[in-house]
Amino acid sequence: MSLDHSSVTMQPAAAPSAPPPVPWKPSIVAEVAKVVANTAVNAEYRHLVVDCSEIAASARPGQFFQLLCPHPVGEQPFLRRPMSLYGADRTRRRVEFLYKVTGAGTRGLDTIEKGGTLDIMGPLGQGFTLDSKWRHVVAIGRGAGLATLAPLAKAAKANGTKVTAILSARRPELLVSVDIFKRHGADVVPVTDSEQTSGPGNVERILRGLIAEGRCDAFFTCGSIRLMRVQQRLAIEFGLPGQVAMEQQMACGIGLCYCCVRDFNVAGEIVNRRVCWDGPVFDLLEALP
Amino acid sequence: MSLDHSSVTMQPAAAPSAPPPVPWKPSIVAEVAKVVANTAVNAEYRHLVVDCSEIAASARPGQFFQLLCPHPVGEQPFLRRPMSLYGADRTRRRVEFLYKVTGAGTRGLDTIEKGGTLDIMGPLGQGFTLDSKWRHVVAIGRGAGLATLAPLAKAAKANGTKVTAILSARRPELLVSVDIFKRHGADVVPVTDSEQTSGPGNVERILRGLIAEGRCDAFFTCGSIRLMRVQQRLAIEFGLPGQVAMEQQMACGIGLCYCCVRDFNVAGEIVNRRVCWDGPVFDLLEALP
Amino acid sequence: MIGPFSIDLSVEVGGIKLRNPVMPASGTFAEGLEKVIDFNRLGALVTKTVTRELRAGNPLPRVVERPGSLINAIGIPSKGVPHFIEKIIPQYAAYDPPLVVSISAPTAEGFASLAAELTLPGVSVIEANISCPNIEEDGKAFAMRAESAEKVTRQLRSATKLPLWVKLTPNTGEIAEVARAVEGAGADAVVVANTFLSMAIDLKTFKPCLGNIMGGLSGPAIKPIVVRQVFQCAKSVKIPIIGCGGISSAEDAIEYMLAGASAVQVGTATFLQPAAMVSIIDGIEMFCLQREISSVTELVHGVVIEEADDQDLAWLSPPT
Amino acid sequence: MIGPFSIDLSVEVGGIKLRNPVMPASGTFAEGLEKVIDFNRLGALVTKTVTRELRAGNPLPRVVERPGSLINAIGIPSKGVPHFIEKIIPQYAAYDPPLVVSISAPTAEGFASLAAELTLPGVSVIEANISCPNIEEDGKAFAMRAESAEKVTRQLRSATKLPLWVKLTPNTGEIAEVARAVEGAGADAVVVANTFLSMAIDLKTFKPCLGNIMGGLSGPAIKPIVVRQVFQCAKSVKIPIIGCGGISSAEDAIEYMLAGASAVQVGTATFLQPAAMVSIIDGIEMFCLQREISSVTELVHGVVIEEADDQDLAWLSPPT
Ligand SMILES: Cc1cc2nc3c(=O)[nH]c(=O)nc-3n(C[C@H](O)[C@H](O)[C@H](O)COP(=O)(O)OP(=O)(O)OC[C@H]3O[C@@H](n4cnc5c(N)ncnc54)[C@H](O)[C@@H]3O)c2cc1C
Ligand SMILES: Cc1cc2nc3c(=O)[nH]c(=O)nc-3n(C[C@H](O)[C@H](O)[C@H](O)COP(=O)(O)OP(=O)(O)OC[C@H]3O[C@@H](n4cnc5c(N)ncnc54)[C@H](O)[C@@H]3O)c2cc1C
Ligand SMILES: Cc1cc2nc3c(=O)[nH]c(=O)nc-3n(C[C@H](O)[C@H](O)[C@H](O)COP(=O)(O)O)c2cc1C
Ligand SMILES: Cc1cc2nc3c(=O)[nH]c(=O)nc-3n(C[C@H](O)[C@H](O)[C@H](O)COP(=O)(O)O)c2cc1C
Ligand code: FES
Ligand code: FES
Repeated sequence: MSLDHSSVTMQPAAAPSAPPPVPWKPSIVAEVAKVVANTAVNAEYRHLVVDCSEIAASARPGQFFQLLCPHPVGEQPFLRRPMSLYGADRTRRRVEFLYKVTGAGTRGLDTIEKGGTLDIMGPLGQGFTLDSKWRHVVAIGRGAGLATLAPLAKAAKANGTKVTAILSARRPELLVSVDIFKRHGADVVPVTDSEQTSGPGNVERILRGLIAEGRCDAFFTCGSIRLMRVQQRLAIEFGLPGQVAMEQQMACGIGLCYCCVRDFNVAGEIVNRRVCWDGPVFDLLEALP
Repeated sequence: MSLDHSSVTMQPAAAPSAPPPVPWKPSIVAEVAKVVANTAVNAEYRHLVVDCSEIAASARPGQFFQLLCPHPVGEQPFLRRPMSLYGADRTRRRVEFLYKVTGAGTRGLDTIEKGGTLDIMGPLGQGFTLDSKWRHVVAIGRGAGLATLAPLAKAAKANGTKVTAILSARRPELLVSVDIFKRHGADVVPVTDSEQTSGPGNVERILRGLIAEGRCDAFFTCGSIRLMRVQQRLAIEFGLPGQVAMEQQMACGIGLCYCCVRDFNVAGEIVNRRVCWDGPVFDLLEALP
Repeated sequence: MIGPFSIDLSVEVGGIKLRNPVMPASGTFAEGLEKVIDFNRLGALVTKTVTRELRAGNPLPRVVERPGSLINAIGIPSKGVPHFIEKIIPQYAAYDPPLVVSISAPTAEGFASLAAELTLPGVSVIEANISCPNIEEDGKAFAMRAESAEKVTRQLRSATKLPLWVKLTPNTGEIAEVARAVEGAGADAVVVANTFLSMAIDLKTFKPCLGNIMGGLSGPAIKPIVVRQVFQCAKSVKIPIIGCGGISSAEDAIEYMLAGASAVQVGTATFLQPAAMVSIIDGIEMFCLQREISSVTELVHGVVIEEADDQDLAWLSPPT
Repeated sequence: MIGPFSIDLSVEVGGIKLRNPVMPASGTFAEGLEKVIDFNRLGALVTKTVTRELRAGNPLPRVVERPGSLINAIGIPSKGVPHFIEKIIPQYAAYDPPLVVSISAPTAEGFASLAAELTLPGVSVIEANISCPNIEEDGKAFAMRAESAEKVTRQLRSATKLPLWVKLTPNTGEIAEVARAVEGAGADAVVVANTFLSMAIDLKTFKPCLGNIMGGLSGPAIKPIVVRQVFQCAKSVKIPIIGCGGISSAEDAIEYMLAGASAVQVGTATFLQPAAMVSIIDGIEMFCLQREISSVTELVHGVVIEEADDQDLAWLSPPT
C-alpha cells in the first residue's frame, strides 16, 4: 500500500496555494453565523439557513462546512460535524444545510432557534467539477447524498447542462431536494424502497435507458455504496466520467489530522487520501467502497 | 487545633437520623424543578421561583439548596452552587431564591427562562432556630445575607416574634428583601454606604438603641464580617444569644467532601466544622471571621 | 426473554460477595448521603480514608473546578483511630452492605498496624489507600512503584485476615506492574484508581487555586485514561479490579466493566447528582435486561478485541 | 502606561528566538491551515512527526470524542524521509517563523540518523517525539524512564547542531526526572507533553472505539494534569519548557507560562477553532497590556507560592 496525499486534480479551486501574497487573506473562515431558519422538512431532515460572510457564501457544490454544534442537554459533542453545502447565495451571503438528526451533534443543531447563532467553518474541501462540454449529466443520491447533490442543480443550469436526478429514499415522503432539482429544470426520477424501485437492478435499468438516449455524459453520486457500484460498472462499460462525494468521520476538516482517510484505487494502486482535503468529491472510478 | 464534626445542637431538624426505618424515604432530593419566574429585582439581584416537590418545599429559613447551573456560552461551571432559601411555600410546593450574578454558575442561572427547568438539590443544612420565648429579634444582613435572612420574617411572625431588620447595601436601590420584611410586619432600618449609614459605628448605635428598648432578644445575621463583629461584642456585653449564617465554597453540600470547613471557637478551643452540614447557621459567638 | 428480577447483579470482589457492583469512592461518602439514597441499595459502603495521626487537613481553598472535572486537596482530616472505631464504624452497623474501611499511613509498618487494629466486627474489607497524591511529597506514594507497593501490601497481608483491597495511583507509568506486584503480595483486589495529581493557577492573583498548591483531579475528564489503566491491569492480574474514575452513568460503569472491572466506585458524580449510585445500579440492570444479559459478571472484561477490518464502510449510508 | 506596541511578546526557547510564545503541536498542523490563519503570525511552525519507515498509519476509526477531549490513534502515517525533504520542508520555506521538524524512530540510533539527515537548511529545530504512545507497545516509550530518555537524547545531541527539543510523555510517573535526564544529555528544551494513553469502548458492539484499541487523550480535559507536570519540570530543570496540553485560550496559555513554560503548543483546539493560535497570541498581548506587563517573559514561572493564610475570609462579602 502506498500513500498519496497529493490533492486530486479535478478542481483546483481549493488546492494548496502558493506562498501567501501580502497582505494575507483567509479563504476558509470559522465564524458565528446568524440562524435564519432551522425547520423540519420531513420526519428525518431539517433545513438550516444561516447568514454568513462573503467567504463562507462563496462555497461551491460538493464542498462542505464543519459546524460547531451546541450541546444538547446531557451530551457534549466535542468535535465539529461535517455538513455538505445544500445551497449558497453569494449576494445575500447565505448558506443552507439539510441535516438528519442522528446523534449528539445533530441533536444539538436541532436545538438552535431562528435568530440564534451557529459557529460554521468553511467552505471546505474539493467540490464537484462541471465540464462545459457536458450536455446531460445524471445525479444519483440517497441519504445525506440528497443534500450534497442538491446545489448541482443550480450550477448545472448555469453551465447549460441538463440534469436527470435519480433520488432514492426509503419512502416517498422521505425524499428531499426534489423541488430544488425541479426548480432548476432537472428531470427527477424518485425511487424508493417502499415502492420497490430503489434496488440496484432498477436503477441500472434507468441508467442504461439514459445512456442509450445520450443523456448521461457524466455521473454524480453520493450516499449509497450499492448505487456507486452500479455507476462504476456502467462508467467502465461506456467509458463515462463520474464523480462521487464520500463521507468519513472528521476531526479537523482541513487536512491536519489524517483521521478521515480512505483508500482509493489510482491506476491499480491503493492510495490513501484525506476525505476532508483531497475530497470529499473524488473520481468515481478511483473510489473504493 | 482539634476537629469537631458533630452536628450543632441549635436545630435538630436536619441532624443525622437513626438507622433508616422501613420503607426508606429521602429527606433531601435532587430534582428537576420547573422555573416559574427568573427576573431582575434590581441592577444586581435576580429573583428565581421554581415549582418543586413537597420535600424541597419543606425547606426552612437559613437552609439552602445546591443548584446545578446551566452552562452559559463558553463556560462550564462543574459544581453545584449553594443558594439560600429566599422563600418557601409548602402548600403550593414552591421555593424561591435571590441571587447575584457573579461568575460562571450564576451567569448560567441567568440564562434560564420562565417555563424552563433547573436541577435543585435540598433542603440542605441547619437553618435558624426561633425560640418561642423571644419577643423581639434583630436581623442584620448585607449582600447575599439579605436573601438568607428574608424567610425569617414569615417564620418570626408565625412564632409571634417581632423583627427589626437592619438591611445594608451600597446604595438604597440595591437593597432587597425590604418588602418581605415589611409585609410580615417587621420594622425595616435600611442602611447604605451612599448615605453613610452602613458603617459599624452607626449600626452599633442603632443596636444599642434596640437593646435599650428591650427589642433585641437575639441577633440573626448574615453577609458581613464587620457587622458580625459588632453583634458579637454586643452579645457578650449584654449576654444575648445570636445566630449567624456563614458562607464557604462547597462541592457536595451534604457533608461528604470536607471542602467547606471553617474554624469555630467553641469554649476557647478552635474546632473545624463543615458549613454545609453543621451549618450554614452557627452560634454567633462561636463564629470566627 | 429475561425478566427484570432474573438479572443477577451480584459480583464476587476480592473475597466478598456484593449484591451489585456499585459502591462509593473513599472520601466522597458519609452519613449525610443517607438522607438522599437508601444505603441498602449499594454494593458496599466505603469510608473516608482514616489515619492514625490526628490531621487537620489541607489549607483552604480545598477544591477548584475545571471543565468536566474537580481538583481537590482536602487532605485527610482525621480525628484518629479511637474516634473512627467509636463514632464512624457504628454509623454503618445498621446497613446490610459490607463496610469497606479505607486506611492510609506514612510507612508500611504504619499501614500494617492500622489494618490490624481495624480488623474488627462490622468491618468487612480493608482498602489500603497507598496512592493518595497529597500525602507524599510531590505526589510520590507507595503505589508509584511495584517494589514499594509490594512491600506495603505484604505487610498489610500479614496484619489482617480481612479481604484486602489495594487502591492504586493513576500517576504512575507502570500501573499494570504495580497491580501485579500487589497481587503477588496477597491483595484480594485492586482499586484502579485514585486521582491525577494536578494544578490550577488563578490568573488574577498568580497564586495556585488550591491552598495545598497541587491536588487530585477527578470527574468525567479522567475516565478515558483510567479505563485504559483498568484494561491494562486486567491483562496483568487475575484478582478482581474495582474501576474508579469519572463514572457518572450506567454507561460509564459498563464501559469500565467491559474493560475488566468487576465492580466500580463512584466519587465526584455524587457531588453533582447525589443519587447517582442508585441511578447507575438501575441503569446497569436495564442495560442487562435489554441486551439479555442474565448476570452482570458477563460484562466483566467483555471487550471484544478483533483484527482491524475495513471499518470505512460503517460511515456510509446503508446500501440500497 | 504601556502601549500596545511596547509589549515584547518574544521568547527565547532552547537556542532560538521566537516572535511570540505560541506554536502548533505536532500532528495538528499542516499546509491547509494557511487558508485560515497567517502563518507569519505564529511563533514557530511544527511539522507532523516524520519517521524513516514508510507507515500507513493506524486502522480506522482513528479518533473518538469524549466530553472536553479527543482520543486519537492516527499513528504516524509517513511517506518517508525523501518525500519529507522534497515536499514538506519546502512548503514552509516562504514563511518567517522557524520550522520545527518533529521526528520519531524505534531506536536511539534511528533517532540520531534521522536528526542528522534532517539537519538541513530550512529546518530550525529538531523536536524529538520520544513519547508517542502509539509507537511502542502498550504505550511504553523512551520518555517513560529517565535512563532511556537520556540515552536517546545523548545520541540525538551528537547527531545534530540544530537546537534540540525533546517531547516528553505525560504517561510516566517521573516526568521531572525524565526532564532532568534529558537536560543533562544536552537537550535545549523540553516539550511537556504528548497525549495520555487512553481507551474508549463502544457499548453497542463491545469493541474498542478506536481501530488501534488505545489512543492518546488531548484537549481541555488534560490541562490540569499537564500544568502540574510543567510546574514540576520547572522546578527540576533550567532549560526552557514548552507547555502543551489542552490549551484553547490565552488564559490557558498564561496559566502554563505561570507554571513554568516559556512557550506553548496548541493542538486539539485548532480542530475546534482553526484560528485559535492567533486568538491566543492576541489574548496574551491584551492580558499583558491590562496587567502592565511589558515582556511576556515576566509571566514565565510567575506563579506565586506563599504560606497558606486564612483564606476563609475571601468567601465572605466585603466588610461594610
Ligand atoms: C463531507 C460530509 C458531508 C456530509 N453532509 C451531510 C449532510 O449534508 N447532511 C447530513 O445529514 N449529514 C451529512 N453528513 C453526515 C454528518 O456529518 C453526520 O450525520 C454527523 O456528523 C453525525 O453527527 P452526530 O453527532 O449527530 O452523530 P454521532 O453518531 O453521535 O457522531 C459521532 C461521531 O461520528 C461522526 N459521524 C457520524 N456519522 C457520520 C457520517 N455519516 N459521516 C461522517 N462522520 C460521521 C460524527 O461527526 C462524530 O464525530 C456528512 C458527512 C461528511 C463527511
Ligand atoms: C450557604 C450559602 C448560601 C448562599 N446564598 C446565596 C444567596 O442566597 N444569594 C446569592 O446571591 N449568593 C448566595 N451565596 C453565594 C453563592 O453561592 C455564590 O455567589 C455562587 O456560588 C457564585 O458562583 P459563580 O459561579 O457565579 O461564581 P464563581 O466565582 O465563578 O464561583 C467559583 C466557585 O466559587 C464558589 N463561590 C463563589 N463565591 C462564593 C460565595 N460567596 N460563597 C460560597 N462559594 C462561592 C462557587 O460556588 C464556585 O464553586 C451563598 C453561599 C453559601 C455558601
Ligand atoms: C473530595 C474528594 C476526597 C477524596 N478523598 C479520598 C480519600 O480520602 N481516600 C481515597 O482513597 N480517595 C479519595 N478520593 C479519591 C476518590 O476516592 C476517587 O478515587 C477519585 O475521586 C476518582 O473517582 P471519581 O472521578 O469518581 O471521583 C477523594 C476524591 C475527592 C473528589
Ligand atoms: C490528531 C492528533 C495527532 C497527533 N500527532 C502527533 C504527532 O505526530 N507527533 C507528536 O509529537 N504529537 C502528536 N500529537 C500530540 C499533540 O502534539 C499534543 O502533544 C497533544 O495533542 C496535547 O495537546 P492538545 O491538548 O493541545 O491537543 C497529536 C495529537 C492529535 C490530537
Ligand atoms: S478531518 Fe482532519 S485530515 Fe481530514
Ligand atoms: S460541601 Fe462537601 S462537606 Fe460541605
